[in-house]
Amino acid sequence: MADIFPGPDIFPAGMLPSLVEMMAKIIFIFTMNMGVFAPLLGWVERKQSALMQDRIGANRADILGFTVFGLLHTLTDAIKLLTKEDFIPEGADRPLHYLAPFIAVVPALIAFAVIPFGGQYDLWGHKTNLVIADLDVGVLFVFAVASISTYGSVIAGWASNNNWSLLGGVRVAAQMLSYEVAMGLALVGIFMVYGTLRLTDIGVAQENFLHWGIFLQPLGFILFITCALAENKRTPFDIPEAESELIAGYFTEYSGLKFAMFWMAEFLEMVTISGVLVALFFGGWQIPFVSGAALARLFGFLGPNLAQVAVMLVHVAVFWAKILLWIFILMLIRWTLPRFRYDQVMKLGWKIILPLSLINILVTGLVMLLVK
Amino acid sequence: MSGAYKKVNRGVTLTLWERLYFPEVIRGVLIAAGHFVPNFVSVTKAYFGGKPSDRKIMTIYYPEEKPVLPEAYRGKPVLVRARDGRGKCVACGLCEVACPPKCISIVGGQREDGTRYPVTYVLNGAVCIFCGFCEEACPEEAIVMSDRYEGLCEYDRKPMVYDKEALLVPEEKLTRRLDYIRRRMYGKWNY
Amino acid sequence: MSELRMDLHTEPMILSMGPSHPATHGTVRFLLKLDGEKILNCDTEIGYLHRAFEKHCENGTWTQAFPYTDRLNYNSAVQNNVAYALAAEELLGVAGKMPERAVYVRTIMCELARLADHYTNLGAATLELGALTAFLYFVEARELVWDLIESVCGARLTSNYVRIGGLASDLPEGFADHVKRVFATNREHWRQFDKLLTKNRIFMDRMRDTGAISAEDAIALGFTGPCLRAAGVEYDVRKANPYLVYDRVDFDVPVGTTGDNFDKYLVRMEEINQSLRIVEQLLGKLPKGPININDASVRNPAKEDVKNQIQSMIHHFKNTIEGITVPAGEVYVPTEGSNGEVGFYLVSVGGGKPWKCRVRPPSFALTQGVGEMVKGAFLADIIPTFDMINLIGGECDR
Amino acid sequence: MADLAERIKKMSPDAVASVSSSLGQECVVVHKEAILEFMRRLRDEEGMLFNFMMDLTVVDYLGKRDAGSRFEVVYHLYSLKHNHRVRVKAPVSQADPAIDSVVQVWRGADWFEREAWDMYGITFKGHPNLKRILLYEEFVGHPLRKDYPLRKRQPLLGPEN
Repeated sequence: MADIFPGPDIFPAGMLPSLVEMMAKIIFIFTMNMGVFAPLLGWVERKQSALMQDRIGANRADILGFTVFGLLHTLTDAIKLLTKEDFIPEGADRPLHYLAPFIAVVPALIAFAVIPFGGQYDLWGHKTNLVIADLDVGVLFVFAVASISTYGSVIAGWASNNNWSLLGGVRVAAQMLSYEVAMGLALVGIFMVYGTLRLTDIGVAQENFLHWGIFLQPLGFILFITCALAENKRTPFDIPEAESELIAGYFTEYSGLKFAMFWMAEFLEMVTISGVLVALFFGGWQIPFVSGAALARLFGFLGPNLAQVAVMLVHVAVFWAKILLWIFILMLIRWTLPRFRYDQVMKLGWKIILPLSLINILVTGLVMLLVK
Repeated sequence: MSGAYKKVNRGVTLTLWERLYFPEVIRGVLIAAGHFVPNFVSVTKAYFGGKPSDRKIMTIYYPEEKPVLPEAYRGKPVLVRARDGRGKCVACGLCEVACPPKCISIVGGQREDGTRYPVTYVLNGAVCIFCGFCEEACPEEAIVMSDRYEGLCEYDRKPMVYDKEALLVPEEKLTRRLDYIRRRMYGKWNY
Repeated sequence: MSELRMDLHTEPMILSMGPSHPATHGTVRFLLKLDGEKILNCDTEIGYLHRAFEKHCENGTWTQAFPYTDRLNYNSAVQNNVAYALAAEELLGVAGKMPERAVYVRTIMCELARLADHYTNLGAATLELGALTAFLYFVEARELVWDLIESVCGARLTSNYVRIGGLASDLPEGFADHVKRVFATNREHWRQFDKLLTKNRIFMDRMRDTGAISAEDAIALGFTGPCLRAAGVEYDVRKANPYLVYDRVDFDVPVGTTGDNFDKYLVRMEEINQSLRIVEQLLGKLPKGPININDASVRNPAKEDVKNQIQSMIHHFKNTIEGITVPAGEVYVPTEGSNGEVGFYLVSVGGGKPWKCRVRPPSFALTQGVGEMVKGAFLADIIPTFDMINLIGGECDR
Repeated sequence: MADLAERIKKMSPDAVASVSSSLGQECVVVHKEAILEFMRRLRDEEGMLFNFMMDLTVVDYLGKRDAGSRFEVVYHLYSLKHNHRVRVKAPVSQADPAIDSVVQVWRGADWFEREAWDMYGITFKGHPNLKRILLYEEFVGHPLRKDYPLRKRQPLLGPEN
């Protein structure tokens, strides 16, 4: 039995408290992402785009007369997508067609395991670290998992036996490959500056405001955002599912629950990307100019343990607030910019962003040498 | 008068600053946010007690708020019922002839006091294109384009064929349109 | 690269960008032969919105043709009404005797219709390139112009406003300051489109050097309107042979240089400004007076006359039942629609029904050029190219 | 402008059957055999330069004229440089409704001629692919002819079974 379980360091003596803590964190992240954020983003996308475009937006679905600003529309979406006929086109590769959405959704969720949504606190003598898996390869894990979701889209495009989805699938493959390379290189600057890949250490290093990633790596930030948008297939890089060209690209032949999966995958990826963005460039759970210790003294009157709980809650709240802010900005970009053409995306990816990220690495190296 | 052919300046040379994609992402986002913030404020203000007119948004909450229709609006054609309860239509058949898609059919008759009236007056609402030619042709101002646009669609065509009873509307309700016709459309000073 | 292609066995993919496709917002079908994303050959198939316009007109009286002319270029219905009315009045020989106010109001409504059409077209183009917010700003500007048209004609789209020998109704009270209010907001919107799109690097990459056509090809294919002017040819019917009161108004006509989509976009954006200018000048000098010709054999007389004078009643009944008796003859009157030259060729053999009522459809000639403009381009280039010629199903298929 | 019609008559007297001008518009009636050569000269002659073929349509004078010239193919031409217009008419008989195609002169005539074939049944000799443009291939008859009844029903198309 022992060889099945991974090494002892994951399960120190007295497994029960750390197991409970692990499960609590997983449940918290799963409910926050899958339960709250995905449906919430459906509503945010509708309401925000409406207000941006001088419209009113969703306000009709109501229970007992309460429309709750249209929030119930996401409920109706869920009901609609669950009850719709789950249609597999004739001539399509049935198992692959069925499998593709799962390959697209699951990685988006897993990638969030590495992102710390809070610092280190000792509650009743038990040190907790608010991250599900505190891997020291941190960011590389995110890239690895993100590239798996590419397979989901490509298989969906190939298995649907439809010219449009085939074109969509080909475009997904080309775009994702070229931008994963660029995304990886864009973040090398951050690793050089903080000297580690472990996201929690980067979070701790960003305690003082001036050490936030965005100030140390502005060019890296711009490149990363562009590649993240391309990874997430959102405008202006949404050429795989360009409505006006390829009808709905690789998920043209999907309906019902499987379509909801692709839709969910897109939102989850957006949350994950905002998470990585906030964790690396905007100080994760840190509040500018207010360090964790200062907060603990502020809540001192509550007694040591409760103070730590209060600080933890504040940090988690700040983290999610930053993520919401970034989702708002990503949505703004989504609605205002026109879409690239296929070859322009490739040209931008290989000819502009890749060389720029290499230059960024060079410059960071030089600056760090001078500083040392 | 002056004014001639003027070259359009396509040479919109992008400064290096604009050649980068990023600045005009910011400009686009700022314009969109410029609409978002005032709308967001005005919607929340209107929601919590403010009047709907506080909203600067273009669209309205349709069933609760109705759009303001201009006088010239051409809705469902209706027969005018005079104050004494009798329809003004004398079954002359001009509207039947003037209607381009031929959706009106009349069978005329005579009352005992010698005045003519339509025994049956059928207007097929499914075929009518709301062009207003019947109103223009009618010498008696008996058929008029009301400003009714709601409840005209049905799930099958039979109820859309209106008979005389479904078309008759008392004159008091149509004064706005009747006086518009006299003032703006077929009045003497228009010639 | 080419020798690699030699032994690589690839055959082109046949793709039908069918009648119901998000980008063909008219109803048109492109049969594409694709080599990967590059278009080898594209032949266009139209006719999905054919409703026998001419057969209808030949079987109705001269006045009953007006609702059918609304449905030609349904984005700018009033322009078709005016074009048909001008041709019919030319045949009747009353073209010169039209009252001043009627001619001014017709020009104003033509320019408002042109505004609505350009807003719709540019909006649809930005929508299909992905900039949804810009689309809705265009739609908002169009909504305000449609309110203006609705307050005058009674309907936003199917205006049915012009009659042979005059107009259906006069301008409502307070029309001038309603126009002032609308144009103020529309100019503000115009600045926002310009800021959002004209210097937008992505928009320019998509529009520049795609769907280009040279001046000679444009003339050979029969292009007219903004697409011809974008190719650098200086031809606008309002300037070449002015009709209505276009010779008493000063306005510029924008002309492009290379004829690609970006030029067509700039030409249409500038034409919006010019139309705003024209309407404001016309409202300034709008004369008082009647809007219908005082000749009962052409235009139905006033309702009181019909009741009181036997002469007017006879004319009213005859015009409605048999239609206006137009003397035998044929005429072709060109006017500048928003897509190009809209000319009506009317043939009359005497009597109340037109013998032939032919409209010269500008988007018919423009759609013919799509196959050439798109050959060798990418699949994604069809979208801006097809948008910028502004195919209107009703006008192209008649 | 009446001299324009005269100049056209002098240009090729054999092709022109008659010349007229009504309501200020020039109109030239031409024999259908000489149409291609005549149109090429109209486009290229120095004084003419009709580089736009604005419209091509057909008028069916059933009952108004004898069968010999029942149809009339009407071309509307416009010259950008001289800013003048002309209407060229070529009568075509009911027995042999065919005329040379002018696609070599103006490429734009391609679709207009296909529509004329579709609606009136006039065949244009030398046209690259003369098939129906507005109606579907299996449509029987030419609807805009005066002898085509208004309420005629077409055979239903459907799967063979």
